Amino acid sequence: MSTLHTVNKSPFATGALVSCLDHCKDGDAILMIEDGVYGGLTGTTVADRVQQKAGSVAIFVLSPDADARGLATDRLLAGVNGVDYDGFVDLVADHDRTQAWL
Amino acid sequence: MSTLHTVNKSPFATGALVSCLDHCKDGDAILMIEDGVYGGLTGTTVADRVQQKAGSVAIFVLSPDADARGLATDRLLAGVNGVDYDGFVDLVADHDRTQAWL
Amino acid sequence: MKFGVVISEGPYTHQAADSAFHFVKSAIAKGHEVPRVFFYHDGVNVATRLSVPPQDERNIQENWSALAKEHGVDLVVCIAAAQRRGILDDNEAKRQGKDASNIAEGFRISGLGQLIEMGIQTDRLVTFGD
Amino acid sequence: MKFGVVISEGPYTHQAADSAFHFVKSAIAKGHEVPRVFFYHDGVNVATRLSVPPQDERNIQENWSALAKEHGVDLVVCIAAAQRRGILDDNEAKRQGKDASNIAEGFRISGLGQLIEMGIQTDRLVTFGD
Amino acid sequence: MSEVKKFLYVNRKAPYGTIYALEALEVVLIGAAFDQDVSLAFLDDGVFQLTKGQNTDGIGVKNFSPTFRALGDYEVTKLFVEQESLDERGLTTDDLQEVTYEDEDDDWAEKPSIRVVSRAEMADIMANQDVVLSF
Amino acid sequence: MSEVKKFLYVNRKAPYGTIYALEALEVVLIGAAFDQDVSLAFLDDGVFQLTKGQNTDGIGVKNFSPTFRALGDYEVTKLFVEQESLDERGLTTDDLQEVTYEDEDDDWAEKPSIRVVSRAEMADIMANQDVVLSF
Repeated sequence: MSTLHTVNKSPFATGALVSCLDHCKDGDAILMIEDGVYGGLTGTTVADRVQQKAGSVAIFVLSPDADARGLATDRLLAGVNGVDYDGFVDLVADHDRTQAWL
Repeated sequence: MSTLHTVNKSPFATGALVSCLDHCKDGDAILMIEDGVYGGLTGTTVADRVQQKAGSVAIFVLSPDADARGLATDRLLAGVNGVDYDGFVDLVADHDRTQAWL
Repeated sequence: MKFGVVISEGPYTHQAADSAFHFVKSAIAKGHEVPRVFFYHDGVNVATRLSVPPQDERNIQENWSALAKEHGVDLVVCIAAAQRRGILDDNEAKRQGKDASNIAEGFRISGLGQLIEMGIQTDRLVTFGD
Repeated sequence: MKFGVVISEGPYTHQAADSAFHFVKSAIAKGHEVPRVFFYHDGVNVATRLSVPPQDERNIQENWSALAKEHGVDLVVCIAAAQRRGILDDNEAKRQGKDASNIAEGFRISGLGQLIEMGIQTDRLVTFGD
Repeated sequence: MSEVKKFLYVNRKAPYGTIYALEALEVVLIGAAFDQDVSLAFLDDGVFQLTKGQNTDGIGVKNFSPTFRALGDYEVTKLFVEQESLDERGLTTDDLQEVTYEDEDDDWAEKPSIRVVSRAEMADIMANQDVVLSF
Repeated sequence: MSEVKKFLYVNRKAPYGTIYALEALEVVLIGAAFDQDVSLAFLDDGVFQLTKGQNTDGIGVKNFSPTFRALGDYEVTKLFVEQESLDERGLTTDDLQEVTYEDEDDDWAEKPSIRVVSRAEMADIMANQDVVLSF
């Protein structure tokens, strides 16, 4: 039993990502979409918090959203991987529930 | 020459209040409206930052918004005062410009 | 003093249109002029006459239309923002080949130039948004 | 697998309706079923047929209407949320004494029970909002 | 209906500044008719929805906070409030209104619907649902 | 028009997730016709609007980032970007696209429109305006 969490807000704009990180459980997955993809960047004020979770929680960014915002793959934190919309669909199917952090 | 800054977001939800505090200048005023009124509360994670500014910047909450949210006057930080919509109008008139932190 | 007001969010969803309404009422009551209110972004949705709020809630559109009528406030809806969001007057509906319009009395559709003009011609500009 | 989808924000203003569209297209292409999409909060504004986006932008309403037609997706607009925001079908317009309706083809207005029912009857529920 | 699913309504936003809190409550009220296992979570700014003494006369918006007290009549009796969210906002349970229900399994004794839980407990509650609706 | 006012467009939001950045740019373009003294401020998530390499093909949304490069033609030549906002987001000026204008007072020399300023300088810029439009 595990959860897919979606985060669609920039971690510099709202507290959604931090709240998600504070509530997800080992074995869950987090998918950053829309402005949420900024949470996958290296060298930011939240990078350490994200990196810390990347061991116990699978963390993804939606690549079409990262591309739209000009985020190159080599700027993503280690352990943060890109998926496309098909991958998004698989993540939803592979977890027991989806929780949106709006 | 001084500015009235309006903040309408909860400081726990977005970074608007902190950004406003970081950019306002001595002699400016900050008016917290709508969900922004939570920024005037005592005992919160942002209370110290607000209190620090309260000496050099005049800080207000819009009372009708504070009342709507059940914030009693005795829960407001020292130096944070309530105004009604008429007071809001006066603040706009009394400062050279208004900047909304959306 | 002359105040210009910008409303950037839609009715009911955000408090912006309510806050602006109370502000404008107070400003006028205190002797200031509010020659124009400019509706931008989702603010254009305030202008629909098709809204039917519950009986025990305020009617935001009707409040604005009444205020505009009583005090001669020019309620301008940005045309580009309105087109995206489906707010049309009769002329626009005809021009775009749409079979209905939905703008309410007292609102008029015009260009963004009216926002800049308001910024130039008023003493203060106050924005209500998200 | 059966997916239910909720859209909570209006078109163009937030990316929610776009993200949901790409998600639903992919889900169907991968062999999943998406029996229903529920439009709530400002999401109801996706359903207006009066929207006229610029020529070089996507037409969000038309995209949804076409997807619904092609794949039999039930596009349900919450009646309470729609009334507040001025989204009406012909029946509602008549019932409320309004002189126009604005709902687009493929969308239907119904109650919040359809959202709960979707949660009960699908295997996964995905929300796109603000 | 044979299948009973666990529904969680997640409330993370303050009331009045936006409509999400009110429209979430409208879903809860309608959803109550479906005989599912319903819980409400209040965390982050969602805890502000339950403060007592709300008076909206000055902003011309309907005060919907009394509706929370009616939830017991709809058999919605599990309102989980996160302690850490209260702490961060300078709130205590004394700042929240009382919401109660009558427990039919205990001779209709009046019991509190609001249950303050830790962040870790909230995470457990979230992980134990079939359907999560976020507002 | 005799009076020239100082207009500041404040951009604090990221592009694409919401429409504010795009519709702000539409105001700037129209506003350019009014011969006012125009500046743009990019701070907080607004700095993300100027990143280079934006490719929106995958999300089906129009890429408006090239429009910033056209601003010089509209005599909009002052784009102030806050250093601290870049730092917090792990960005450097190398991550931003080049935006230039031709300076008619300097033999049409091509000059950068983007000027990176400190937070304190940004506060000074904000305090030196007649009209502030926030997006």
